Amino acid sequence: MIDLLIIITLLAFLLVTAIAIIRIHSLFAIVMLFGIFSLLSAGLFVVMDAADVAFTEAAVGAGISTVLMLGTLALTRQHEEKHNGKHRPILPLLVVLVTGAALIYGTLDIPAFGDPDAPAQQHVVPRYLDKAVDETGVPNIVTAVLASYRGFDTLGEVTVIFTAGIGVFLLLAGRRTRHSEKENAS
Amino acid sequence: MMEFVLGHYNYWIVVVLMMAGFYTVISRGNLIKKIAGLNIFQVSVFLLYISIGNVRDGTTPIIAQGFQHYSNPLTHVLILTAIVVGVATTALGLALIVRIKEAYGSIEEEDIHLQDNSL
Amino acid sequence: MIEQHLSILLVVIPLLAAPITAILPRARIAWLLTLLITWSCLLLAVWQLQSVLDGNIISYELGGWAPPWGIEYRIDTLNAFVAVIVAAIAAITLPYALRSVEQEIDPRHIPLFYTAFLLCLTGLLGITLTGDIFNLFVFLEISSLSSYALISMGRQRQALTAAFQYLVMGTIGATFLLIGIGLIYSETGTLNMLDLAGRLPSVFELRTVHTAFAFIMIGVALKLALFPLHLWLPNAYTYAPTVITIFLAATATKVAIYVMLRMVYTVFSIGFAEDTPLNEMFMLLGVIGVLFASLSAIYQTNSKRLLAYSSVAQIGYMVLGIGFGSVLGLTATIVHIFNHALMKAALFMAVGALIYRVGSSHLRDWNGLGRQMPWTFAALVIAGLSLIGLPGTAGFISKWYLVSAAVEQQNWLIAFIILVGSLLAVVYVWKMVEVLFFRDANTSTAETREAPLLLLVPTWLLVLANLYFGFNTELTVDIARSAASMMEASAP
Amino acid sequence: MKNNLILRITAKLLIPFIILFALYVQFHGDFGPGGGFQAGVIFSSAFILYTLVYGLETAQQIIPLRILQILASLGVLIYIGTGVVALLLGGEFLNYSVLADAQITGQHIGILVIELGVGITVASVMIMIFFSFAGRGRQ
Repeated sequence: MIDLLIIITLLAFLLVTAIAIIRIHSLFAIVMLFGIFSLLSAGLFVVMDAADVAFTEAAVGAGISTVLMLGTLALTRQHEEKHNGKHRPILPLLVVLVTGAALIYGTLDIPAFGDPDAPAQQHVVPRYLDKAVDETGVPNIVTAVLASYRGFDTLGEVTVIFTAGIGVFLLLAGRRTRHSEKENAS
Repeated sequence: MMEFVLGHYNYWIVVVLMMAGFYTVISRGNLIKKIAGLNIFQVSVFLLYISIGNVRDGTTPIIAQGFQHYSNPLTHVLILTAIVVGVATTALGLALIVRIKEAYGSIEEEDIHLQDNSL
Repeated sequence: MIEQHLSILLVVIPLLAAPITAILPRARIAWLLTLLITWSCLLLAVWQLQSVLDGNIISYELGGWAPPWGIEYRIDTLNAFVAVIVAAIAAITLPYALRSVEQEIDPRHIPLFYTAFLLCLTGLLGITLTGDIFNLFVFLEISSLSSYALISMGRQRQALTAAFQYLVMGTIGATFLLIGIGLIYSETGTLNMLDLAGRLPSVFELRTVHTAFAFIMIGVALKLALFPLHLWLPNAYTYAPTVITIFLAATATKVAIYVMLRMVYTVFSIGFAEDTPLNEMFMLLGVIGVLFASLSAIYQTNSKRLLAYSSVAQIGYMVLGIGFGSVLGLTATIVHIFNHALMKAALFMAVGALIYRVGSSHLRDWNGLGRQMPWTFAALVIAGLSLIGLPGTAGFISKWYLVSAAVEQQNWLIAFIILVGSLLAVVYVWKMVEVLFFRDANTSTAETREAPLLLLVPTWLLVLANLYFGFNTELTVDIARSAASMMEASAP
Repeated sequence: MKNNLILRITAKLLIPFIILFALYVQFHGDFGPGGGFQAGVIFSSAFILYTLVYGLETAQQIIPLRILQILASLGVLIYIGTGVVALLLGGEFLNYSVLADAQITGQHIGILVIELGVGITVASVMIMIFFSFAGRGRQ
């Protein structure tokens, strides 16, 4: 019961933060609110018994991502989002409403929150919980699955990070290259 | 009915969060705000996965004596990977923003389009 | 020993080479290594295709864990064929890349450029071979992130905005895919495609599964640049470095079509798809895509953008083929995946050779170049004819099967629209030919020399392939037909 | 911030503990939450703190970009290398069980090594990204 209350409270905070991010125009505030959003969801992950995920989200979302966003703000020296009167968000709003409605429709048949008999809990996962310690000797099942059973996904994950490193390095390292202003300059 | 709502309300709030992020991405012209929106969209999807993997009266899946129920470790693994993918995308997107600012002097979509079209 | 590990080696070899090229000091060495890697990938891919041609299915259990607990690589005729296409295009682009990249990319960045190229290749091959739906997402992101970085390396500043636009739309697509995967996972508890195919039918009625299907389709359609979600593609292809345009145009959208086929036919089964308006949607979007994109192509003044719109139109033909829901239609789609890779790579290579000499992709700077660069011009014309679908070229085979599939269902309107699409292609190909051959040369381009051999040879290899596969249809059509019947037969 | 005494001293005190914590997270991932990825991020945060307080040049003297690039590649190579070794020993790619006589020992070695690879790559890429951003500002 206490879990339920914490979850509801945290979700309410998240909602407020998300709406604030949409409405506020100060970019600095947006970045800080995003850090808060990340930290709140990390809290929610803890309550939902996902310690590893919470740990990572706090370090990455509230940590690295926020630092990088602040760095970008410093580099672009722009602190206000420009907002003008002719902004018409009708089409985006429509797209979002349709997508949201489709998702709500989809959740109507989803197994209830916390249901131990849900297919997600009954297929594949039981073997990890029952046998992983014998098969890999690692009591933290998340590590066992991450590093061994689905180790290839993790290799992909490391490759993604490596790719991002290469990409950022290509874009930012070294002296500034001048881009030609005209489309066809050689 | 009450039971149904209790079993699904957090999915619904998560959907609203997702849509808040999605809306920020597609309706705003400021590139940094777009990236922030994209992140909110993604973090909300992480919440969806972790909600799916939650088990009542469960605990973090580190096998120890005295515990019977554990939450779903597979969803945790998937989301760990997804978080990493998310930060990788964010870093690359922000690096692009820095370069766009240098090339165009602006990080507003409208200004950039205006400059490209006036050529 | 190698045969047993073929499928994984195909991904591991470029992945292993990527960090090595990143620390190589010299651009030429990085190029040479990449060249060797792409060629060995092609060799392995052909070998793999041969071992599954007789209907064999290779299953490779990564980490030694049996699916669905571990990740599985599952190779049948279809993905072995797509892997050959990807590897072949990479192998033939690399010789071309040496000069083109040296001209377009800052020399200090060239080793890392090849690293990103290898990562992109790894990602595309990984998507093609995997039998695990989440693993597919991870490799999709590897290929996407490296594409964003590669596109941003273009010389004009628009390359940056094009890459950013692609990044935002691509990430939205990937996130939609992630939502879809999460929803089907919540109803089945598994991520293995084969296991999903077995477990999904019992939950087909659930609204969650319907929503999941819609989100997966939209997510893939964004990556595929299916009309009207194609907005990122023209910019990305126009401003990317030439080599990247060639490679992505010939492979990335093909792999996305493959993912679409795999999702519809293997994961969800055609029986499920037929209960949804999917085929009608594919028909409708395919037809509008063909007409709209072909018309847009006619109005372009930049050759790369013109060909990019033509690519959107070709994607229209491919989904049209899926939309027929018949073996003949699927055969047309699979044949066109192959043929379009050949013709678009050849066209972009010819255009790249012109850009190499005059430094511009604008038609207005190309006046009379065709007479100074006859070999490049001839390559462009033949590949253009293949794009139009003239008999004797590979393009004709695709169109023939598409029209046959329409006629088989007595859908005369679609057959007519396919022909209209070809006529529109005549107009936009002619537009390039007219500028290149029938206009007087500008003073600045009057002395232009023919493109270097290193650019011409790969281009002509592809042009000859366009002619060869126009006459000898046995190879492609047989493979496509057996893949198509296998997909149809997998329906429970 | 370079001349703020309080910041300099606090940073000097904090950084060893952050690195120690990173190492704990790296090698304790089998038993508690954590692993290579989280450890890498924490390790990089120690360096980011150092850079913020002592300046980019000092930080880059300790780890030049070139070294970071090599380390990032090395981490990925360690991971793939483990897979390839398993392959050469007759198992499937990434099948750690063949790395030693007993399955559990093999799995232990495999997981330890690949987590190390993850940690090295993540830490060096994160520092590399931060250096790239920071370096852009001073031009």
